[in-house]
Amino acid sequence: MKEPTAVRELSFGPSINEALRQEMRRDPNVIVMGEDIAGAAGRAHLGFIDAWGGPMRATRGLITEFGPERVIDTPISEMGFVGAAVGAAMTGLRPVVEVMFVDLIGMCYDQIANQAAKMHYMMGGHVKLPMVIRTAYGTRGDKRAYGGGAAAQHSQTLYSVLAHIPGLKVVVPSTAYNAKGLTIAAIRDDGPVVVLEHKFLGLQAKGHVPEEPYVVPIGKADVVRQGTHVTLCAAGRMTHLCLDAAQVLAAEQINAEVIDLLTLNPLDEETILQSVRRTHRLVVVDEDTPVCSMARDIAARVAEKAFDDLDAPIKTVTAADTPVPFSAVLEALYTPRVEQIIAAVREQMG
Amino acid sequence: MKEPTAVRELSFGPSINEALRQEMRRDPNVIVMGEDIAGAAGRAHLGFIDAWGGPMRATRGLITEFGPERVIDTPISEMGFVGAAVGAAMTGLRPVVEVMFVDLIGMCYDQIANQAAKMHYMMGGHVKLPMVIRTAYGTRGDKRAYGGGAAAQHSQTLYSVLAHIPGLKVVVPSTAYNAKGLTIAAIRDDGPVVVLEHKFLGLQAKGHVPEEPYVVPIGKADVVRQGTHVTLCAAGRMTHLCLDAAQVLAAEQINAEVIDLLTLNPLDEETILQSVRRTHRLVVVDEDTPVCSMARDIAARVAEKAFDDLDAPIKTVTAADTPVPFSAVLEALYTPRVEQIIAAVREQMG
Amino acid sequence: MSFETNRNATGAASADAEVPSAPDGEGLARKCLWIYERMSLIRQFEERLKWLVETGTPVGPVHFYIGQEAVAVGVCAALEDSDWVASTHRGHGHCIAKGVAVAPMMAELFGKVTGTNRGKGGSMHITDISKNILGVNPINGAGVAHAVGAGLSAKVRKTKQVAVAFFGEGSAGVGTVHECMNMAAIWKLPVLFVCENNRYAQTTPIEYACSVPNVADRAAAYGMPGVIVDGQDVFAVWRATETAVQRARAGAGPSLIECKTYRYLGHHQSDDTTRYRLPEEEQAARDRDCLKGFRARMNAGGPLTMAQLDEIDERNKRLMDEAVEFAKAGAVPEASELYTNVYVPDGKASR
Amino acid sequence: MSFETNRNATGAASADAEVPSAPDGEGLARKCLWIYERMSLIRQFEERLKWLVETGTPVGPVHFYIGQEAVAVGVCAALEDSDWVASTHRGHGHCIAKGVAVAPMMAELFGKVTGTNRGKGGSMHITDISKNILGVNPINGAGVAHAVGAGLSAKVRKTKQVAVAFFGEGSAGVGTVHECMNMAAIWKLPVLFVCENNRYAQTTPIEYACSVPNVADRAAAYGMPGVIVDGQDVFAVWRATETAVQRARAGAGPSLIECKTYRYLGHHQSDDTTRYRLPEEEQAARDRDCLKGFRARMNAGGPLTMAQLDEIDERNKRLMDEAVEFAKAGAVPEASELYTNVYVPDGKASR
Ligand SMILES: Cc1ncc(C[n+]2csc(CCOP(=O)(O)OP(=O)(O)O)c2C)c(N)n1
Ligand SMILES: Cc1ncc(C[n+]2csc(CCOP(=O)(O)OP(=O)(O)O)c2C)c(N)n1
Ligand SMILES: [Mg+2]
Ligand SMILES: [Mg+2]
Repeated sequence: MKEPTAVRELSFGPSINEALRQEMRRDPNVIVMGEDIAGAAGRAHLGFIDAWGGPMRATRGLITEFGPERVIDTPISEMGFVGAAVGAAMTGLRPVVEVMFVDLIGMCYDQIANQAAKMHYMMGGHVKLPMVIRTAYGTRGDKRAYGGGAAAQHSQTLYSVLAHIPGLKVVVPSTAYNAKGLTIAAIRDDGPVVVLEHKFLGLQAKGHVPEEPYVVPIGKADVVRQGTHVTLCAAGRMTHLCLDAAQVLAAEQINAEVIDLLTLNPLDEETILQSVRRTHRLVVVDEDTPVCSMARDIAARVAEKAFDDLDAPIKTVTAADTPVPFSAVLEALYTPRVEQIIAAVREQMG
Repeated sequence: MKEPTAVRELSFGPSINEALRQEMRRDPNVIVMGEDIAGAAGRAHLGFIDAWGGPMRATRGLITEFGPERVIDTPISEMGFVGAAVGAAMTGLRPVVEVMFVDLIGMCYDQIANQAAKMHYMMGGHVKLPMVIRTAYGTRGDKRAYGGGAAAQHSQTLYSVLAHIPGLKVVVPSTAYNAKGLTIAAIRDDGPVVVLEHKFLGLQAKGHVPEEPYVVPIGKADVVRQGTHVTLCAAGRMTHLCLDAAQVLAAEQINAEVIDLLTLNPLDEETILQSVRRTHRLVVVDEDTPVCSMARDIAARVAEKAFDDLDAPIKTVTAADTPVPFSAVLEALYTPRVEQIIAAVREQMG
Repeated sequence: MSFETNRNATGAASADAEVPSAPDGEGLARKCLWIYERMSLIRQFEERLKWLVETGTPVGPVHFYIGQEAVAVGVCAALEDSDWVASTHRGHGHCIAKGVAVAPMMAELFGKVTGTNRGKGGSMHITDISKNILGVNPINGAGVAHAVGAGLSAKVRKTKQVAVAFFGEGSAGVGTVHECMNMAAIWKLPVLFVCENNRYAQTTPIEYACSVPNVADRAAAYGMPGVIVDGQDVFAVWRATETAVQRARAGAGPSLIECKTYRYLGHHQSDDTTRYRLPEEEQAARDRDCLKGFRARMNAGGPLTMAQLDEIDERNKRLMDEAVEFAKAGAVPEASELYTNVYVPDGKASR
Repeated sequence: MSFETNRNATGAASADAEVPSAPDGEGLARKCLWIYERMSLIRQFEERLKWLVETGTPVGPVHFYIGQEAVAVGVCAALEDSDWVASTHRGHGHCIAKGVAVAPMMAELFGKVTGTNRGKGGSMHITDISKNILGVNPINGAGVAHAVGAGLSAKVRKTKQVAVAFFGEGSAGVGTVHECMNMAAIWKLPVLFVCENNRYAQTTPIEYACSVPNVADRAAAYGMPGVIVDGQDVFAVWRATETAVQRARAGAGPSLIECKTYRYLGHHQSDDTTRYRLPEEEQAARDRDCLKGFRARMNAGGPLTMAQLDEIDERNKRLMDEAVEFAKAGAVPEASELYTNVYVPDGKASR
């Protein structure tokens, strides 16, 4: 007997795990590959299998069901295996590769930005490229260095350099629910999709996740809180900061609408514009550093297209324009904070 | 006898060549390295030396003066030699590396964005990193496929993914004069600087270049045309498009100010803001694709900081949000055009 | 008579191959016809393109394959249609050898919608995926990874296909190639690493850029066989490839084949080879021309007559005339094409 | 008595090194003292850090070096202070071996301004450039390129320095390493490629991820000497390094030294080794512990007494007590430090 789906809760990693598992069951051409995504590779004969499962444990257990031919641990060779995924996607597979941390895209940026993203266009539309790149990003930023404190090369958000590239879809789940749905959507998409998974969503992401497979559509933002005075928009863990800010603001009779972007590219401009046309104010919150960021991208689009609707300048709240510092006190200051969002809104209202 | 400096004209490549040569004379720790930057490597004994000199011929002739120990042709190993430049810069040299085309930064993005850009910060300020990365970018975009037509992986602008990275300075010369001055400034800078050199500046860039070494300061934009009705701002070849547009607009009594950004990061926000506070209108022109672009970055900053000064929504004119197409007719449509700038201004004025 | 012109990476060079006797007489004649057809067609395509460039046709940057025809054709002679090939910036020869029609290829270079890539790719991306080509690819080393992916795909889907990665000796310096050889070796993928050693990467000679005399010397670093082949001898290339293909299809893993060859012309259309190569060297290479060599062998008792070869040349000339006509007649893309094919599958860019 | 425990990559293993006799008695005693001081200090640093982690001190992610001490110390025994070292994510041992003081190291892990990097780097960037360390660097393979750059710098500036690139056997899969070995070889740079083969990259065993049994087997692919050394034997490592250093300083180019070693603990502080390693294997490695081995050799006629070694341990224990006190006492960075050191030299971020 199945327990009623309405009450089943999952956290972030397990919901992605379920998405991968269900898609691998549905389609034998779906494979997963990456460093230590199973772990203890080649050691089944010693009784070892499935030793790790990636930083989010999202691939744990897949090898016991699907075997080492479809759950492929790789050497440390990001350019090589992301490139191999491109070739595999051109020849009948639907590879899901894990780049352990988004900070490592510098090792394989050519295969992502020059190859995967452009192949369909360069070939005049004559090839599909159904591949997914999953990667972990973000800081903890709340003064507890445990789990955070990974410093300048293991804590970045960096998604703006992915969203910049035409041809690449970039999605950022914020809850277990949309993580499963976006992952499934990404796998079913016939083009390359990057899925950015925040390392420290923790309890915030936990929630109801239906057992059956479902799709959260790529390219659609989600109005996760309705409001009238100001629009807050964000992605990933920042969405939860916006919700926290909205709650504080509510006590001051400021009624904030919160939009969870979910997809950075192609961006759901319409949902944002519609909201701003009602609220007349926008604060964009972004965990990435500010220069050429999604925050400023969105601000520029809205400032151009809804110029006459704006009652106050659009504010952006982003990470500091610095590398990610190690020290817990600095990391906490580096990362966008609820107070900053609240201050930005108050400034707009006052 | 020297000819009077006032009349000496140089074009783009030779002015960079002179900058490199003079700095190499001044400081024996300045070296240049890259693929085919001299050419015919190791063949002096056969009478071959200096066979190529890079896509802009900017390094031609250096090996005959400075020898193969300071003018170093590399194997095709971008990650390796850009990384070697990082190590060389930490240990007493001032390397100037050439990444043949900006499209190739995907091969070495980790060494640029994770290593060079962050080293000073990660080490708590205890190390300098005097290195320069020179790279060619851009399309011709004027329907003549010769020289253009390099398609999706050899025609990009891509500088937004460099400007995004805190710690990296990014400069874009537009004339032979500022190319020499910015290159010298980049070499003398104690941190990493990327210099983006447009492939097709041609005659537009040619002009008076003093023979003595001089510096065009990094971080300062240049008001290259004064105007009162609208501010146009751009970098590299796009600056010349803005000047062309301004000339056309002048005939309609629209007096455009043109700002040549010169440095993308750190951006000279002040010069732009001051101009917009006078003209009340801004069009940002950018050869890069629009998402998370410099164009939108600048638009967002100005829309926030000069909100009340704006009489019309800020417009951006950018490359199409597509890979660079091969066909000459499409490449011409892909690249920003003077008519688009003019149309954007007219819309703002009307 | 024997195909055995290969030498092991550590072995000594053997004499030129003689005219082959196997497969059986008739099969061999058919194969020789096929080989000559394609070698001659590549040569004619490139000669015609060179003429077009020199007379001012705007075809964008092109990297001529002239001189290296025996490599592409010798390799493809050992492949099935269903096998995969990943190409390089110097890719016209690989495409023709794998069966792409020259008319849409030429139309692509003219930037027409009738081109293989609807005019969106040009020389550096010219491809026909229906011929199982993973792309002509001007990022050095990038295509090697795609071939490894195709090999992985064949293994996972149990299709018995093999995948060939062409790459230049200069591109052997790229880290991706190392990563790929290691991965293909540990997973025993059906991949052939075919290094076209034409001695130069742009103007840089291999003896400067490579730490060992032969790229094939590196095969041992991946525990795979490495052979050196006379890349001017199409039979030698064919036979070496056949051996590697058998090994790959049997599940025994990848091989590295280094073909010693030469590009007659500059790196691209505007490169001046006299700045880095001796005329004697160029002449010596031309003296060992693969087409001439092929003719000489047929003349010396091979299964084809000179008349048959001349007829092929004539036919190819007509094919090239038609290809240029086709290319000229095609329409340039509509403006709207700029925005199509950005995303799969809905085909719309974000504006 | 001899240092000769190396074997060539293709040669057979030799017996454990005996207690060395050269250099002369007094010099040797001093060297042995130095070696034990540093090996013991690394061990104590890491043990103390492990205890701090286990008792809840927030030091961020850490990769313990315990078990591998003989590699870092053996290598640094053959270096001058002016020689360069590029480290990895598992870098505490390299830093201490090269002479970085443990107090500012510990302060760095505590995120204090008194840290080596002013608290901005943490374990994965802990460095003291004044000790000629190019950085602890958690991007696999990245530091290898920095060492090549330092070697190039030494060659251009004619300083006679050598540069050591430490890297794990897992990181040997990274393409950068290939590019770097090739470049160092063709330019005959004074670089030592020191592979610390501890058999695992996270949970991935080398026999899965590497296409040849030994990383040193790849030296031939770059025309450089490759030796395999017992990485538990500090004298063997020292001697092999000395040979490579001589070669490098003589201008004869790079070498590859593969040290067979073992990490006793998990990949990082929260890794569970029982999911991929047999307890017998772990025990066997611990049985060949480099510190125990060193003591045994001194006991069996070496130049140091057990009392001397105990005294060193005691001194190091005090050093570690002081280091933790120092780390605790330091101030956390001011908020303004977030924005300093972004750009060289003006030290200001853009806001
Ligand atoms: C990663 C990368 N680096 C540099 C270039 C510029 N480039 C194009 S072709 C070429 C030389 C390639 O030489 P080789 O691999 O020997 O092939 P060949 O041209 O001889 O066929 C170079 C350096 C590039 N396209 N990609
Ligand atoms: C380029 C890159 N890929 C992946 C990682 C994640 N990662 C960190 S350490 C490690 C294993 C490294 O193994 P090895 O080189 O053997 O060093 P060891 O940890 O054994 O000292 C991996 C995969 C990384 N830091 N950098
Ligand atoms: Mg070549
Ligand atoms: Mg290891």
